[in-house]
Amino acid sequence: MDERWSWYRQMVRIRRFEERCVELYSATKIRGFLHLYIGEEAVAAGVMSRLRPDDAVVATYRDHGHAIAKGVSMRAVMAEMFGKVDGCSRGRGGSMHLFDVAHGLYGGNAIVGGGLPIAAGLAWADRRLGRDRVTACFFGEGAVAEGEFHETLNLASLWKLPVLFCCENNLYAMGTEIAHEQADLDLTVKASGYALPAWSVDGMDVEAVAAATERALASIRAGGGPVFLELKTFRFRAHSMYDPDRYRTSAEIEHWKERDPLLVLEERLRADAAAGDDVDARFAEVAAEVDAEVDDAVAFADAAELEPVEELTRWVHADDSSVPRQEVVR
Amino acid sequence: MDERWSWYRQMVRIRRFEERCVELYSATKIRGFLHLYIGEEAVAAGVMSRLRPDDAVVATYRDHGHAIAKGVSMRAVMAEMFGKVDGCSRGRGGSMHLFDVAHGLYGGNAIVGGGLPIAAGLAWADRRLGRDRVTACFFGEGAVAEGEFHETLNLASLWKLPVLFCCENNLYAMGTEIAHEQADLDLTVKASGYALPAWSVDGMDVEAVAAATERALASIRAGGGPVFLELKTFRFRAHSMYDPDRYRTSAEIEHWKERDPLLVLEERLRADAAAGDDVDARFAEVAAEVDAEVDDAVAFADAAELEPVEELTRWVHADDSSVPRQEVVR
Amino acid sequence: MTKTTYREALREGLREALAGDDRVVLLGEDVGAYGGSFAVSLGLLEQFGPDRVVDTPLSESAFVGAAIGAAMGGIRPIVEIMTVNFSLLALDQIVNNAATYLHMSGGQIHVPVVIRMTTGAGRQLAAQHSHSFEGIYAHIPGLRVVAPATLEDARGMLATALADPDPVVIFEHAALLPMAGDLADDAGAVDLDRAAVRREGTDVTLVSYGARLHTCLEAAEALAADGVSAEVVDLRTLRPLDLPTILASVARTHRAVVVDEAWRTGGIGAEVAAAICEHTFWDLDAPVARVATLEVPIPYAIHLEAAALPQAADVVAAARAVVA
Amino acid sequence: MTKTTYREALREGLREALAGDDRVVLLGEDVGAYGGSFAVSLGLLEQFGPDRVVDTPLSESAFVGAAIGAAMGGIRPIVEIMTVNFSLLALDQIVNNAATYLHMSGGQIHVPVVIRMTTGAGRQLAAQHSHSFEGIYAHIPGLRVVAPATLEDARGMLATALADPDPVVIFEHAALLPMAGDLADDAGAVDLDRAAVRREGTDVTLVSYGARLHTCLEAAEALAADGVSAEVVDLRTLRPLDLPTILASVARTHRAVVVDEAWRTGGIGAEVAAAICEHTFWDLDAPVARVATLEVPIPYAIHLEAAALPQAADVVAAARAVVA
Ligand SMILES: Cc1ncc(C[n+]2csc(CCOP(=O)(O)OP(=O)(O)O)c2C)c(N)n1
Ligand SMILES: Cc1ncc(C[n+]2csc(CCOP(=O)(O)OP(=O)(O)O)c2C)c(N)n1
Ligand SMILES: [Mg+2]
Ligand SMILES: [Mg+2]
Repeated sequence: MDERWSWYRQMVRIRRFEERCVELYSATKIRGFLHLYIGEEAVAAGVMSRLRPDDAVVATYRDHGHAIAKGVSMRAVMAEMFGKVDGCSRGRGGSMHLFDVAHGLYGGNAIVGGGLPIAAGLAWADRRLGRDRVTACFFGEGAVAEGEFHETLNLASLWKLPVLFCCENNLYAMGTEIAHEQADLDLTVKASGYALPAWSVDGMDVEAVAAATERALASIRAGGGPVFLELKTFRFRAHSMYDPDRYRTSAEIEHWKERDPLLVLEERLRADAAAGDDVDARFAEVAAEVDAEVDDAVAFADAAELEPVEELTRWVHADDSSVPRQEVVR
Repeated sequence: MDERWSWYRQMVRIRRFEERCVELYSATKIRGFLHLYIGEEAVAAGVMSRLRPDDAVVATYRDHGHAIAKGVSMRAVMAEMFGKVDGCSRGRGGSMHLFDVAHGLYGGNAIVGGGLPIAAGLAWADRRLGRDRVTACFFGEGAVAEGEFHETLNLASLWKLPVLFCCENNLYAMGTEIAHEQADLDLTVKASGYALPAWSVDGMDVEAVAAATERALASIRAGGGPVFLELKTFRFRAHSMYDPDRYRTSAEIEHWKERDPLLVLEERLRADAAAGDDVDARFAEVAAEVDAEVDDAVAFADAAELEPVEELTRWVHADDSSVPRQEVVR
Repeated sequence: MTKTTYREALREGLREALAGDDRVVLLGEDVGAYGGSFAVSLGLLEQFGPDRVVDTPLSESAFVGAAIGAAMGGIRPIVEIMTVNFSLLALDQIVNNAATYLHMSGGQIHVPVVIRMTTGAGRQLAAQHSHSFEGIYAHIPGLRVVAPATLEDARGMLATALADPDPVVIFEHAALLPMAGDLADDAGAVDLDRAAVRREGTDVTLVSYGARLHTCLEAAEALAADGVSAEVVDLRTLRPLDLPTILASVARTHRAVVVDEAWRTGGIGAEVAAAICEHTFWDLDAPVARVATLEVPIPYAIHLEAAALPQAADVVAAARAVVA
Repeated sequence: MTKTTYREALREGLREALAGDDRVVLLGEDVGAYGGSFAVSLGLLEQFGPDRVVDTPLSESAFVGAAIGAAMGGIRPIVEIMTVNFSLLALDQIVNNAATYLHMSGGQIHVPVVIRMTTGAGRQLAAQHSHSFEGIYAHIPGLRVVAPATLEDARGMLATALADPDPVVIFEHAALLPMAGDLADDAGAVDLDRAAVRREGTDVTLVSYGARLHTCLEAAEALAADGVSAEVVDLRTLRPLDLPTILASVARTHRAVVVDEAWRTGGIGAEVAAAICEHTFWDLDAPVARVATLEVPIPYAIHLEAAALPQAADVVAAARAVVA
């Protein structure tokens, strides 16, 4: 199963990248809010493995995993978090706003629920322009309580838009557990109220995620309209680097760590191994390769330039707008 | 069945009142937007007949029926629409904003969906203050698409608030038929996604409405949390006096008129009648009494005073606020 | 020349836009079967079909957001919000997404969406249907905000807005819809960059936009009878302000009255007044006066509504005080 | 005197409010188990329990609307919106309901709700977490809008806001949360009606509020070294503006610089500048200057964010130009 190795590599890339981010945050190379995806890697890796390169993705502030799995280079992501002009958003967005349209990444949105209408709109444009493309929209279970969730699922279903709604249910919205957030804990019941297919998936199992995505995409591409996936997962780290994580017990976290998506996959890879295969050596090889990639990204970000301050007022309006650019000097 | 007669009178009161409003609108005594409830009277009459006088109501711009059935005097409602200071909102609100807190009417809200969070809040305050009160919140099926519907039903269900959600499904939101508004036409399915009881009721049958309300109130008062009622009804008139009603066929309207809630009830009253009872005479008697009441309301409204312009800046802030009142003269 | 109305001029602008470019779509609540809540889009569904003239559910945030996303995706949506009052429900999408994506993405994401809405009072619709929140939009970098006050602009601003690479918000004043007049047969796109001097004068500049332009023109007439020559400037574009045109006028007249229908505190009038003072301070012979709506929620009763809104008499009084 | 911080002062204000009146509740996203997104309400859930310190779902419109309804129903909710950026999602409830019900109902419905939110930039949170939309709120009749810039005000404004019969919006500046200093042991309610002169001076008045007050104080220090004596006025209340205090200062100094963190066009600074010009025109020796945030979405990169925000050096430069 070669694909297992490719998923594994992808997930290790996200994990190691973020572990490095933690260090770099402490070293104040990265600032602002930093939301880690550690523990949830199987979701991005699984979904993206079934999207086509030109399919679109709308993500949230917790978007490193999506960017990396969608093909954005680690260099561009790391430089972004360093606030450098070579970052994927020229250092203007930071961790929460990774954009790379060339790779189909229509940004991390930091307003909870704010990306959902955007995803519906992208999909609507695709249909009108006859582009055979699906937009995958990621959001947390906390976002399900927002009005935008409701309005967008209804609209997308009514208009049969090619959107894959990916709800990353990690059981907490910052410090609020899902039981304080949702009247009905089964999110697929709610999603079904919009007359669309809604399935619950083990988000710690990359293969289950990929399989569900494949089924959903087939239905969407066949014109069946949007599909809702609830991806049951857990974040191993605090909500953001600011969060002391007072609201969860270590027992709960440890319990979920037993289902670490990397462990789950490592076990399968071990089981796959033919007698004599040195799986551990391959794990170490992947780790070394990924570490080299992360090192390279950090070196690149470190060496990259800052955007000149004169450029600050560029792209408030398009370059070809008649609106005059402001001078930066006040 | 004395109550049948009392429902009947209530519905006739609303019907005749509004028929007079149409004339008065043409005569430019009433201005602004005027949304008629004609055809939907069984809903307000049925629900209100089971509410207690001190229960609270939050209504929409289509609120004459609710005000009258909740006990607000026709005089106060008519004077409001005439823009007079003796109106229930001192002429400041007009048809869309009837307020009468003494009768538990917390206003017609003219932002579609805007009243739902308010109703939840009233109910929350009641619970915190230990007041045994239910808040009935009315809105159309169009409002079900708004984010406020979703957010409020979730919140009310989570917090088990004493709210009766009354969705007046008249199949159209202005000119938009429900099939263009809702991905799933069965609104109780959607409402059930919030883990609350949700029933569909024949909104043309006042007794069915009253019975469902009674059952719902029992559950709410017992601490069971909110209940959602879908009241299937139809408006016989255009959306508002501005609306040429281009989007419905007369066949559809005629079809629904066969189930005119007044006709439905008249038939039962005829069936109730003992031999020798002159039911028609009683109908005529009700009509005459109601017409007299409407005449009186019109005369009252006509004779009433306008609010002095000097008062215009009163109640921007409370009378005991330290914020100075503005002068009216600019 | 053809006799037409502001409403029809808006409609012809929409018709032309839909006819001229397949990527253009019109969406919003009741733009289709109903014909538009103010009958602006009447007949367009019949002409262009339900794929181009799209009735949306009552979901301001989602359908405005979807229009923003669709613009990002390469089509040219014209999205109608019935009134600016309801637009508060979509404000997050407009401010946090439409206005920021281009800058925040480092120039990658263009959002050529056109957002139309009615604004204004004067029809006894009371406190949830009568307010003038254009100032909120004019505060937001990344947006272009315009307000047609004439038939030409009602007819022509849409085409220019659609050609603009960035989000444009168009405020149509509901009380102007029945305004009738003549329009050139070849009327079409108009620029969005410049304010317009609608009447020349020498003693005082009246600065306004939308329905209150006509209040100012009425006031100027009354002032003329009195020997005061008022110049009337129509802002046309509320963001960015065309300061050169405004300041040139004030440099000539040395006096200004700013008139708008928003509440005075923090309305567009505040910005215009502040900018005039900032730039032409030494040319001014009197402080800039403001005439605005009284700071109350607009009431239903006609005499109260009228008292709340800026009337020609108020403008005349303010202008007289300024030239005194 | 006790050593404390702005954050702790806010917390003590909340604690006192909850302890003093059973009708008071605190609600919002993560005010409870998490301790408040900025740790302001840390420990209050433990002290007052989940009926008084209430975690809400992510539903800004519904929980702010519910707080408004609850205030109508007789309890005294303090509702926290994490940041003003997200408050756009609740703006309809605040503007169309909280601010209008009393007037529109003819005096029947009182809405004594307190709405707290953080505002401001300076922490590299980029374009969806850093904006200063206070001006939108200050435009709305029916609201009272305040912004504590000092420990005393952080500690005391809440009590006064709760005692107010009308809706009050409190803007807490996120960058001030760690600000440390001494607070009187008996610190408590402060008035909400008056602006405060935070430093006296004779040559120029610097008008500001929130975090930018401290920028002005820093600038005043630098100016003093240069022989320019700057008076610094802290607005404190953004609606209604305390014009008498502002105007009295400008009448003394004859020059003013208005400093705020919103975008210049149509921000609160515009209103303050316009009002000063209107009322003290003949006393002014120079046009009122404005120092504001550059009109861009706030970027993440630290050098760009710093360049976008008004800094003490900008205030100094503006003040020098005004007194020149
Ligand atoms: C509209 C809005 N409200 C609040 C916030 C603050 N906030 C950021 S993330 C978050 C929790 C979101 O939880 P969830 O949707 O479950 O996503 P997760 O962080 O768990 O991935 C909150 C409350 C915000 N960014 N936007
Ligand atoms: C937020 C908002 N959007 C749009 C409108 C304009 N509008 C008023 S009533 C209405 C239709 C509402 O339909 P429904 O909820 O079904 O109630 P009905 O009028 O049928 O009773 C619309 C679109 C509004 N008042 N508020
Ligand atoms: Mg979550
Ligand atoms: Mg309806």
